[in-house]
Amino acid sequence: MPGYLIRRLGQAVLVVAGVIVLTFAVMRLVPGDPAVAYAGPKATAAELAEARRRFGLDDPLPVQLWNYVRDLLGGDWGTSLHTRQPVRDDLFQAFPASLELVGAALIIALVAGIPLGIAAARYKGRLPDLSVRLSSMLAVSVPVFWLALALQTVFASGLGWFPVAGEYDASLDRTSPLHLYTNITAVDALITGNWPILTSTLSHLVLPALVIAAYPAGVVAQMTRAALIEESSRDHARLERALGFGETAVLTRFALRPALNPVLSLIALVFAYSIVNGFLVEAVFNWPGLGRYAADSIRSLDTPAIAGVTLLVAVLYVVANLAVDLLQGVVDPRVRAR
Amino acid sequence: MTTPALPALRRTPLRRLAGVDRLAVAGAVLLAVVVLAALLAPWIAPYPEDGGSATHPLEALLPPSGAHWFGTDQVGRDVLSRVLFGARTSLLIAVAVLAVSGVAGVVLGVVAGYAGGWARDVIMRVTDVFLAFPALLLSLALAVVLQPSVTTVIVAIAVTWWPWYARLTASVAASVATRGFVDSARCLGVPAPLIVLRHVLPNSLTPVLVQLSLDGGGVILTAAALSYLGLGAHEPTPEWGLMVQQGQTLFTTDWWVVTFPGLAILVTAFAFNVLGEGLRARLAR
Amino acid sequence: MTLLSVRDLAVRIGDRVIASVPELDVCAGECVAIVGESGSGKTTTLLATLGLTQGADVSGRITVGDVDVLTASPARLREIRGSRAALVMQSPQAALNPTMRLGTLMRRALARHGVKGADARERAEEAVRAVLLDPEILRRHPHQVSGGQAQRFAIALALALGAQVVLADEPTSALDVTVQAEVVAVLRRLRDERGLAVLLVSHDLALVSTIADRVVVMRDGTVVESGPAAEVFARPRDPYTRELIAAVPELPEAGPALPEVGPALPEAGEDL
Amino acid sequence: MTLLAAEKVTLAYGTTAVVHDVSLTVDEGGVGLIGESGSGKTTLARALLGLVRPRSGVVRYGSRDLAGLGRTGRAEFRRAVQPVFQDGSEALDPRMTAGASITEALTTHHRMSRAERRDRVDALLADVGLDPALAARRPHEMSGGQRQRVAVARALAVEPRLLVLDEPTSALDVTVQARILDLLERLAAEHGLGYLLITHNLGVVGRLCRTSSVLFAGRVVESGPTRELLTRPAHPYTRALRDAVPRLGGEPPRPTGRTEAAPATSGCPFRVPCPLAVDRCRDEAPLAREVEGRGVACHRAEEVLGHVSREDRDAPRQ
Repeated sequence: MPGYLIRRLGQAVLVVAGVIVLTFAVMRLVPGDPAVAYAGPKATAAELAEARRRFGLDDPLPVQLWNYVRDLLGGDWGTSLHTRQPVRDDLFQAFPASLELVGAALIIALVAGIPLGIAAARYKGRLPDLSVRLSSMLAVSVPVFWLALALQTVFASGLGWFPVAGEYDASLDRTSPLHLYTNITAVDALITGNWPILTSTLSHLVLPALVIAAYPAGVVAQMTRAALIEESSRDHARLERALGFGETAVLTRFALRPALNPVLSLIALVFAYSIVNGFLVEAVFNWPGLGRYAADSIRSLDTPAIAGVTLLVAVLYVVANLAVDLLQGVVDPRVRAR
Repeated sequence: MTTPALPALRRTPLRRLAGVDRLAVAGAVLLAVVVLAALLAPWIAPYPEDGGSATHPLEALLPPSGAHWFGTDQVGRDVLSRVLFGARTSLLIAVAVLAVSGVAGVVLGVVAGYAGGWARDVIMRVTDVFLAFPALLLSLALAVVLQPSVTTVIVAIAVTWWPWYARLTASVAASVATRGFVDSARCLGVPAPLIVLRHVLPNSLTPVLVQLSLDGGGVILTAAALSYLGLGAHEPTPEWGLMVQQGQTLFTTDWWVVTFPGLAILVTAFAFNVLGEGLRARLAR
Repeated sequence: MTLLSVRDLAVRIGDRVIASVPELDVCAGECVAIVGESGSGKTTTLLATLGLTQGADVSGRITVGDVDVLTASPARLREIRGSRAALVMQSPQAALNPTMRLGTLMRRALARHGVKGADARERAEEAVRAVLLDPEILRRHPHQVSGGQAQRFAIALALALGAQVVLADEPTSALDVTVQAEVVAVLRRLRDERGLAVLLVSHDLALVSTIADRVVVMRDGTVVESGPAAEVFARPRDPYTRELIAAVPELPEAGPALPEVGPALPEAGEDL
Repeated sequence: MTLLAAEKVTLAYGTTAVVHDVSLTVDEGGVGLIGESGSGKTTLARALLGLVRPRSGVVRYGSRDLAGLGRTGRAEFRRAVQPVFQDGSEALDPRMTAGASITEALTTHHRMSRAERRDRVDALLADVGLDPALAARRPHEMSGGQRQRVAVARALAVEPRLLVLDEPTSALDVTVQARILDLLERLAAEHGLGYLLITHNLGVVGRLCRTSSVLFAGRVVESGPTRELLTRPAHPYTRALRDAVPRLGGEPPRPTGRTEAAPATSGCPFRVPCPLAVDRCRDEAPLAREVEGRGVACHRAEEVLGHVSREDRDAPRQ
């Protein structure tokens, strides 16, 4: 396993380096003179020249790239134009909220998707199978932003079952302030036993998380069903039936574990897709995550911020891929042996 | 007297084998309806001019009625007509993106899969970089650079989708390259490019075609999302994502302005998915 | 004492009969072999005895011990699978769950039939030793054992569960010939010493002739000839049987017996 | 005249060597290469076919090093040496009809008119005992035997001088196997073809090959006239291989208890399961040497040839 792991780490570093270069290139494509962005629209020629010198905008591109990388590694991700804060701090503030939202959505997707996939495989060709397949196809077809609006209108502003927007009831900041550890509200509330904020956050989470969970839940259900059907047609399933195990036991206690392999490899892909969906949902539910921060940065052409968000999401994807690889090794010894 | 396993088969409302074909057929029919609607839009749309830039302020926000089955939008345009014309945009984007990213992905994937060695590593790492790069953000950046428009959406999505097909094709081509008939061709002295074209490519296409039909829905959703964020089509082009974005504040008061374009996206994406599922099950057998 | 009996078995898929066996009995301590080429229905017949022909229309009467397989309830059927009659399959590694240690599989199978804790551990080790395997193998995964070891483990599974009938579907055709002898020897010894009934399906007539007491020859789903092995191989009545026998590649006879050789040879090299 | 030869060839996948220092010559007659799974016989075959480059040692076509052949030399080699793989469905492109597969072979080296092509395809199909109407069928629409015959016809299309047959019949039923062996024997005679027959089946080699080599763990442990090899084996592995094959109505083969040990890395690779192993076998890897007209890599070959009988060999075991 270590040899394989080192190679995978090497590849991951290469990919992140590639993303950094690509981000740098794309940011340079954005129209408008960066100097103007730093020195302000009314700056004089002298101030522009000064800004250009200070930010090294006259250096040859490779040098600028190297400076950019050096700053990145040093933790200096540049200053956001529209918040005037260091991008790193903005990200540190916004990212946990997105992680909380997407994380909750993925948990819902797994908790719902896998059992549905098992049920569909168990009753293959019969009603449960058909209904799970159709509903999961619907789930992956629904436009996220439209679903968000629909749920918000019906269950929040309409029936009032859930709060319309925001991460938790702001008034609670006074009555039972939250002590921050991980900067993820729900987790910190849980750790510090701050029940009011916890319940408020959870009720705020329901609608947006359900919207984001639709796509991954559909994909996980489809993939679990397909992998289980394929695995339970293999020789070892026949032997397990011949040992006296019923179909349900063969599916859940024998076929599920090897079948998880393809499902896991899908999760990294779905994770990336969900972060992007998260941006849309955050806009509708005014969730203080990366999405909102990215949307504001785009409207104001805030290149450092856009670059920051891009790099963070890319690194997240690479990390998710590595985590999935490790998890697959745990689930399937054959992978460990590779 | 039959074994317990058999009765279950007879009770199935949907015979397992036929079910699979019925799914592919249903998907194809649904998709055909959407395509027809798009092609015939100018003739079947009740108010063809509303598909363009015409506005009727006096008839703004009328609820669904005999005259306007889907009601009218903020500037009085018939929502049904715009949904029909919107189908053209969405299908154009879907087909264009799938064609461009599909071809690019398959070509790079086959080369990587068959060549192996450093060629495969280089291609695969480049693919990984584009895979890691968040599709939406690359699209945003491109949209900003190229000014929002339908072509921007096509380029932006194609640039971020080809890696999926490159990776899928590479893995399939790599396994095909180990098959006996490829060795036989090499032993015959058939030149490598010919082996790739004649043997490796045809045997690697099936899984990619299935994935392409499955992804049709995904492309439409992403395109709609881009328009929703104001980076895709812009006024007065009829595009479903844009229509939902413009009508989002009216969800509670004039629900039809938002709901019908949303449903149009759902139905089309669903049609692609059903067709893809049907093809996957039939070809996997 | 007949442990497995088949009467007027007919297995249909749609309207095609893929296997029909008028009469077949396997007694304790006896090996009955079904020989034939691919598509002869020999494997279908074997699987039908455990009700494992999913989706096929099976008629006739099959009794394992005192249980009529075709009329037994699914629950009753599951009870006798493994504990009365056990399956040994063609490709050893593929027949074992890839993510599970061999010991875990055996423990779960034993628990399924009500044997737990110390009793289960004891039966597992005893069964594994009975097939000449080191109990340490129970800690390994299927991809960490060889084909011959995996096949002998499958036989050990049957022993641990107390099966009186072993249904062996081409148990050695995926193994090298030098390893085949090991697996066949284990089956032969268990038949002789423990009175195991073995229903062996194979296309290898030479192999069958070295272990089978009775032989059933099948072709395109029907039985063309059956009888005591020695008789069928010496005086085959059916032309197809004759063709099968003629097709076995001739092998030059072993060399003449040679005189005594020097002292007993020291054990060299490390063991398994 | 030697058509194809391996000279001290070593082959490896990544760092693990699969074939070690193997020398083998294939001339007009039928040459056998006997080996079980994992012996490296298929990898060696791929090296002889020029599909795999040896890590060390040389594969010679005629007298020329295969790796050094120019364009014309390589084209000539590609026409002269053709493979027939184990499973017809593996050797034929599933999407191409039998006629198309054969036509590809015909047209790779020289242009032909459509009519000429059709005649040649029909002739080739007839030559391998198939009805020309089969040309329109795809591999999955044919039986195993038919697919294998199409694969042979495809190999014959370039009028080769040598066939490399990798387990040509082991995926087939016994009766079909017999008929394919008859076909190969007839074609070899009629077309003056040499062939290298690679298999684990001693019966098949006994019938079709004048001389044979036995491969164990990537090394040639014994080589010589096939009949001699099988009746009076000089290497303990050859003997174990021969004794393990059940004979119709014969004595059940005796298990040797340790046949599945991994090949030893030091000294003789067969020493762990070898009934004759002594300390020398552990300390010194036996080199191939001449013993009674046989090349054999065993320190005690003479004893295997002369003095070891079946009963005695197992005496120390009990």
